[in-house]
Amino acid sequence: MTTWKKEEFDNLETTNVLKKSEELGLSHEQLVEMYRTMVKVRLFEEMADKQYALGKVHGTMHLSAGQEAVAVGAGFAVNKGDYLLNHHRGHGHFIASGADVNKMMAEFLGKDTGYCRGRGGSMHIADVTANNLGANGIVGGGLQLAVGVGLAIQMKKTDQIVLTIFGDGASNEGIFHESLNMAAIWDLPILYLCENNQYGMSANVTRVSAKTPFKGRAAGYGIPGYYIDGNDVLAVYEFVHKAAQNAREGKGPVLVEAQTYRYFGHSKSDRNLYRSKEEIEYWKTVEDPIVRFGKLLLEAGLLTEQKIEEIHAEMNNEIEESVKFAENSPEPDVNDVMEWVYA
Amino acid sequence: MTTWKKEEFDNLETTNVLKKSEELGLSHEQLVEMYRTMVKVRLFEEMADKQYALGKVHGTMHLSAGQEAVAVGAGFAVNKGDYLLNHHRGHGHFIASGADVNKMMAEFLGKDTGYCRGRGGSMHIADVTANNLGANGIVGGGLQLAVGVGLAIQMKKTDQIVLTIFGDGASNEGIFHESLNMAAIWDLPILYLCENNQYGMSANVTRVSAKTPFKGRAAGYGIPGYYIDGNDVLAVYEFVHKAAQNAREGKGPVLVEAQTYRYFGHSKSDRNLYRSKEEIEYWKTVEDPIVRFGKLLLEAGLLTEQKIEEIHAEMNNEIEESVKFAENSPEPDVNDVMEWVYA
Amino acid sequence: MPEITYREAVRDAMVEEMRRDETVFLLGEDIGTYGGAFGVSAGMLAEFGPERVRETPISELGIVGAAAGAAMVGMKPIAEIMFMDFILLALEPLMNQAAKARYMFGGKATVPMVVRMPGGSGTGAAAQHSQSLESILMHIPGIKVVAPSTPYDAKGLLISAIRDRNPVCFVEHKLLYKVKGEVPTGEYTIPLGVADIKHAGTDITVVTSGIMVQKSLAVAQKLSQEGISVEVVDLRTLRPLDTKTIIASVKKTGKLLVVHEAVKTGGWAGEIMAVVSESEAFDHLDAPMRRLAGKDVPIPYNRFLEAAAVPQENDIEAEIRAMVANKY
Amino acid sequence: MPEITYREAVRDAMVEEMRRDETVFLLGEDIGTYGGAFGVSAGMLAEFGPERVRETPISELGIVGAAAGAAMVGMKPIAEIMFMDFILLALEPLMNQAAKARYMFGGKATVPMVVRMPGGSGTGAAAQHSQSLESILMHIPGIKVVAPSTPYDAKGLLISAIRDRNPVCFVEHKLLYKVKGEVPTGEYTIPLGVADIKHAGTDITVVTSGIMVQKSLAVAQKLSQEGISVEVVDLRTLRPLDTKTIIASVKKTGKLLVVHEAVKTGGWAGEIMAVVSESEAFDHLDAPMRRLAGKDVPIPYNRFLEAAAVPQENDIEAEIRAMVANKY
Ligand SMILES: Cc1ncc(C[n+]2csc(CCOP(=O)(O)OP(=O)(O)O)c2C)c(N)n1
Ligand SMILES: Cc1ncc(C[n+]2csc(CCOP(=O)(O)OP(=O)(O)O)c2C)c(N)n1
Ligand SMILES: [Mg+2]
Ligand SMILES: [Mg+2]
Repeated sequence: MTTWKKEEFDNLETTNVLKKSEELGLSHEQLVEMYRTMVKVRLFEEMADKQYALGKVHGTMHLSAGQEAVAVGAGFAVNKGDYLLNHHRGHGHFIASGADVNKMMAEFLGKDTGYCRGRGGSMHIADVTANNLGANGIVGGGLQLAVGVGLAIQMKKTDQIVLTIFGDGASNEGIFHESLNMAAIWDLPILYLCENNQYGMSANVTRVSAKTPFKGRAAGYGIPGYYIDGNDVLAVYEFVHKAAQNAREGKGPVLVEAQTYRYFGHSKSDRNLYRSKEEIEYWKTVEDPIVRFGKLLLEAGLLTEQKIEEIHAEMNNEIEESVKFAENSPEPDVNDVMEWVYA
Repeated sequence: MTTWKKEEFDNLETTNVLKKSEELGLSHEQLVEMYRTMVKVRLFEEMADKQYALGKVHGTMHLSAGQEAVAVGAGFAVNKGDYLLNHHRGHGHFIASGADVNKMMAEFLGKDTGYCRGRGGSMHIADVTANNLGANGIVGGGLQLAVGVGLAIQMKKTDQIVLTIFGDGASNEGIFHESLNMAAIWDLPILYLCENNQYGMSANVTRVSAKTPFKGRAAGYGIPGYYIDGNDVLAVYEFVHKAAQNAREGKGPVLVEAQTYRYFGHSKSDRNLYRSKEEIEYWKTVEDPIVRFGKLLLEAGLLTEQKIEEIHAEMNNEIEESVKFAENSPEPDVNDVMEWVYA
Repeated sequence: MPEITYREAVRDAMVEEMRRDETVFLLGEDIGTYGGAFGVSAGMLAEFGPERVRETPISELGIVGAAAGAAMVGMKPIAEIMFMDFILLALEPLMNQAAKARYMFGGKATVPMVVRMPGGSGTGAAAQHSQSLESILMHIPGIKVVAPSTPYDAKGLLISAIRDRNPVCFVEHKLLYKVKGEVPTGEYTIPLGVADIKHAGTDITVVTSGIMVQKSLAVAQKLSQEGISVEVVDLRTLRPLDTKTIIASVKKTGKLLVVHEAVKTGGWAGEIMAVVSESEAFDHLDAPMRRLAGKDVPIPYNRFLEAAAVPQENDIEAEIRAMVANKY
Repeated sequence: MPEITYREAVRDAMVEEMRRDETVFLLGEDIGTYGGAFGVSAGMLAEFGPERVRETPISELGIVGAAAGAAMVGMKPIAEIMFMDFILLALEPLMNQAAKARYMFGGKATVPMVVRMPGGSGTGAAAQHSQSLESILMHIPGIKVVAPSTPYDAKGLLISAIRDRNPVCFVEHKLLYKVKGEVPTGEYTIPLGVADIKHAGTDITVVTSGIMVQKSLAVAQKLSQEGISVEVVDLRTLRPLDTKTIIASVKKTGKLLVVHEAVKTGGWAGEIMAVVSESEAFDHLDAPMRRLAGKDVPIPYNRFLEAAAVPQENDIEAEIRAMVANKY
């Protein structure tokens, strides 16, 4: 039914957040903040879906509900000045990196107040000034750019890294190979985070990728590769943090593959014919990353049921505000259609 | 000085041809024929160089002198109906696959009697009717085509295979990855023969490829990979034959990396600044594949010094004839320049 | 004749040819259970199985390269590139291998393959999923380029493309997939390289293709009520170009407007003008040749900006009116 | 002024800019010890070291993609694609990423990069190493395309290209590398987008670029002795086009011949004709516009076939004579 291979995970399942967070140097506030951010991502995605259903979105979207632990674990594990290059299913990564949901929702609705002033849409959200170099509509697009950003960091001798996030499907593009090889020969500070949600559109990863997990490929370049539980937010934090450290110290790139699952269809045209209802249900219930983390936080006494409700309400509010903001924002001026082709 | 890693070879060095040929099922005549073919390739390359120096060639060329054992070992290990897709340094592969040196030399000189009627030149020699699908001017070009030929074989259910030969440099192109992955997931009958002559133009393989030997990459796709002495013609025969068998039996692709060395510069513009004279000299003397094989054949009593001289004279004659043939052949008719763009 | 959609017409052509000729097969991303991103191959996996409806990894270069290789050894692959924009990842095998093999090998290779690709804007898919790149494909000797505008043409041209002995790029505008039209059941072919006068007229020639045929036809019909007689020439095949039909039409009307969605600079409108200029039609021109094309911008996401970036019916109408009124 | 080769002029521009601006760096295959396939960067590794003369694996997509990434974060990469033909492997990052990032991100990204690439035929390198693909590059909004014809222009334009804040494709015809010309030592710039009248004349305008400028000039000089006055407009920059200079020249001469080596169909000659047709120059035409371009074939290997595939001086001469004699 699924390609989940728990026995192959390189992480130990987080069972005690108190112990784990101490190991990782995360404060209790940070843990709660991570939870809150996961909820925010989920609610953003659900709202995006709703906006689409209401006919308010002209375009496409790729929702990441179910994958929040990857986005949040990674987002919290890198530094503010680090670069982000992610892929089409990127809302969660942006939110975890601290993006403003107002500007995101506005972009999604094509408004002039959006991150890209309505030019980019869901698939091209970017905030270059915040070192967020954009989602990408081209599968593997971020992998190309990452090499250049890594070179720039190396030449400028800063202690930044590049976090590039891509899907399991992207791992079969030629650029995956070119990028990892170059990063490896030059010891570039690149963290390759493969968000393996088990499908590239309708293609199950095991059908189109000769061998999984992908750490075998990393080995082919002589770089470290890890296969981890992408629904365990602290495991993601741990491995991404470790990999980031490695890259930051000049030891070169690392490939982290985080196993997760996407709840919504690939995009709006998806009728989910390639997977079973039971499979989706299993993931939504047994493996849901927010539920799993919430339970651990409850057990540890860091959250209460009431607090959880409050967080949901608070985040819900924030997301609803973002819709209002977007709705009240102006459309871009059609006369400006030729702006920004050239600098 | 060199990236030769004898201790990593998967083959055992051939020290006794009699024993080895028995194991491999090669007759003594075949052994001598292999030797003869190696000499033929060498003399062809030297003559090509001479023709160039004489100003008779308008264009470029990539000579394979020093790499004869790979071409001949592989050429003898596959079947007549098998497909060949090779690369720019392809004269040896063609000769080993039984090509007519007259038509080759004529093509090299741009004549109408050449394999491609003067349209292709050294870099594009092909004989499609003989299942030789052409050398390729694009590094990695053959790797793309191989997948389709493999699919065709699989659909037609013949027992052919595709032998695709490419350089160490080509292994860093994205298509290397796409091709091997596809071949692996579909168990295509493709034999990937990497002719590692240690340089891609001026780039030493260890500087531009993250990890060598390349069998680590093969492992990333879950397919067998071998690293062998490409100057030991029987070792090449053995592993290519084994890999071909594997592919022919429907067990999928194999990667064989044959370590060898190129004597001439990459092409005519090469001043060999990136490698030392000593290095070249070492290979030309100590490791020369023809000398090595000749010695073994002498030791085994399959050749005598005199016979070796005869073979050289005979082959020399054949190559000189090819030049005459080419010289006496007409130029293509300029009025036909628009022919064969479309079928 | 039954009415079917353009999507169905494309599918029917593939299905019928696959039944007829076992060397025809599909390869591409998500073309099986999913039916392709636009549902074109829906149901085909069930009929033909995974060997002939070969679902690939996301490897565009590999897909087109594999198609070329298979074609060289006697198969007739139909590769689907999910969005035309991604053909940029696969121009090397298309242009350096498939297009040139026959020539480079002195006429000894044949590369019968089709690369289908949905192009064009209008779906809010933004800059990397909305391009019209046929002008690039037209610039490749050895390749044919087809871009049908109706279901009828789509089926007849695709059958011809599959049977053609050369690499053919088959461009399908996304917005056309839902368009319905009469299509005979069973086999018929439309020869490649033959344009179609979709609306005869005498005042001005509009040379166009794909989605812009539909828009131009709407304008032509509207203007005909005012006595403005517009001849709409649907190229159908962009390479080889049916220069005869273009020239004859311009000789008749004396005015040429080329309309395409592709961005203006370097777009194929220039080719049409060059053809006319080099022909006897040039002397029949009674006004400068004009073009209406996509603006020189990446396609924006916002729906209003997106619409502003490519010619719309009112743009075409205004331009025709101006030309017919001899404003230039 | 000292005479140097085109190759040296290109190198000088890079060397001077790298000394001036430490964000400028090179990347490409064999650009170090080897000095690049055409020796353009010879000696630069020694001066600037392996970090700023970054020798890459054979990974064209990665090279151009990396250049784009580096440019987005403040570097000014100069990528070398060994032969223009290989840009087909890297059009995706060039066209979908570098060219569009600024627009897609609402004006917030800047992508200052140069991609140098030797193009053209004449060296017997055959179909996959001899193409002139600038027409494709010209069709990309967001990109600039430069193709200098002399050492002087090469240096001045390359310095401008490096300083430009946009992705610039810099096309160098292989046969020009050995051409010598006067070039000032030290810094000077030639603005992008400005054509140069390399030979003034009144009878006919020849719009051309790159190697064809040299060929056209030879013809112009020859014909001037017979009193045929040819104006040779060297575009220098193909995108953005200097439409003003083109239009002014055609208004003056009344005749337009476009000459390029790129294959005819879909080539940029059409763009020039479209620009003229849409301008006031159209009314000044006293003959049909014509073009002389590469034949619609892959470049053949044989030297005679190769020469026959692209315009030669005698072809240009014959065409000019015919046009001036009003044969069309
Ligand atoms: C080069 C390219 N090929 C194909 C597509 C169409 N496409 C968009 S997303 C996608 C699946 C990607 O799968 P994966 O990398 O696993 O990411 P996921 O969608 O699962 O997050 C495909 C095929 C594309 N956008 N770009
Ligand atoms: C796509 C592409 N990039 C670059 C080149 C230029 N080039 C031709 S051969 C070569 C080196 C190839 O090295 P390798 O694959 O090791 O083969 P070898 O020449 O050593 O036999 C290069 C860079 C090319 N022909 N095609
Ligand atoms: Mg996925
Ligand atoms: Mg090599």
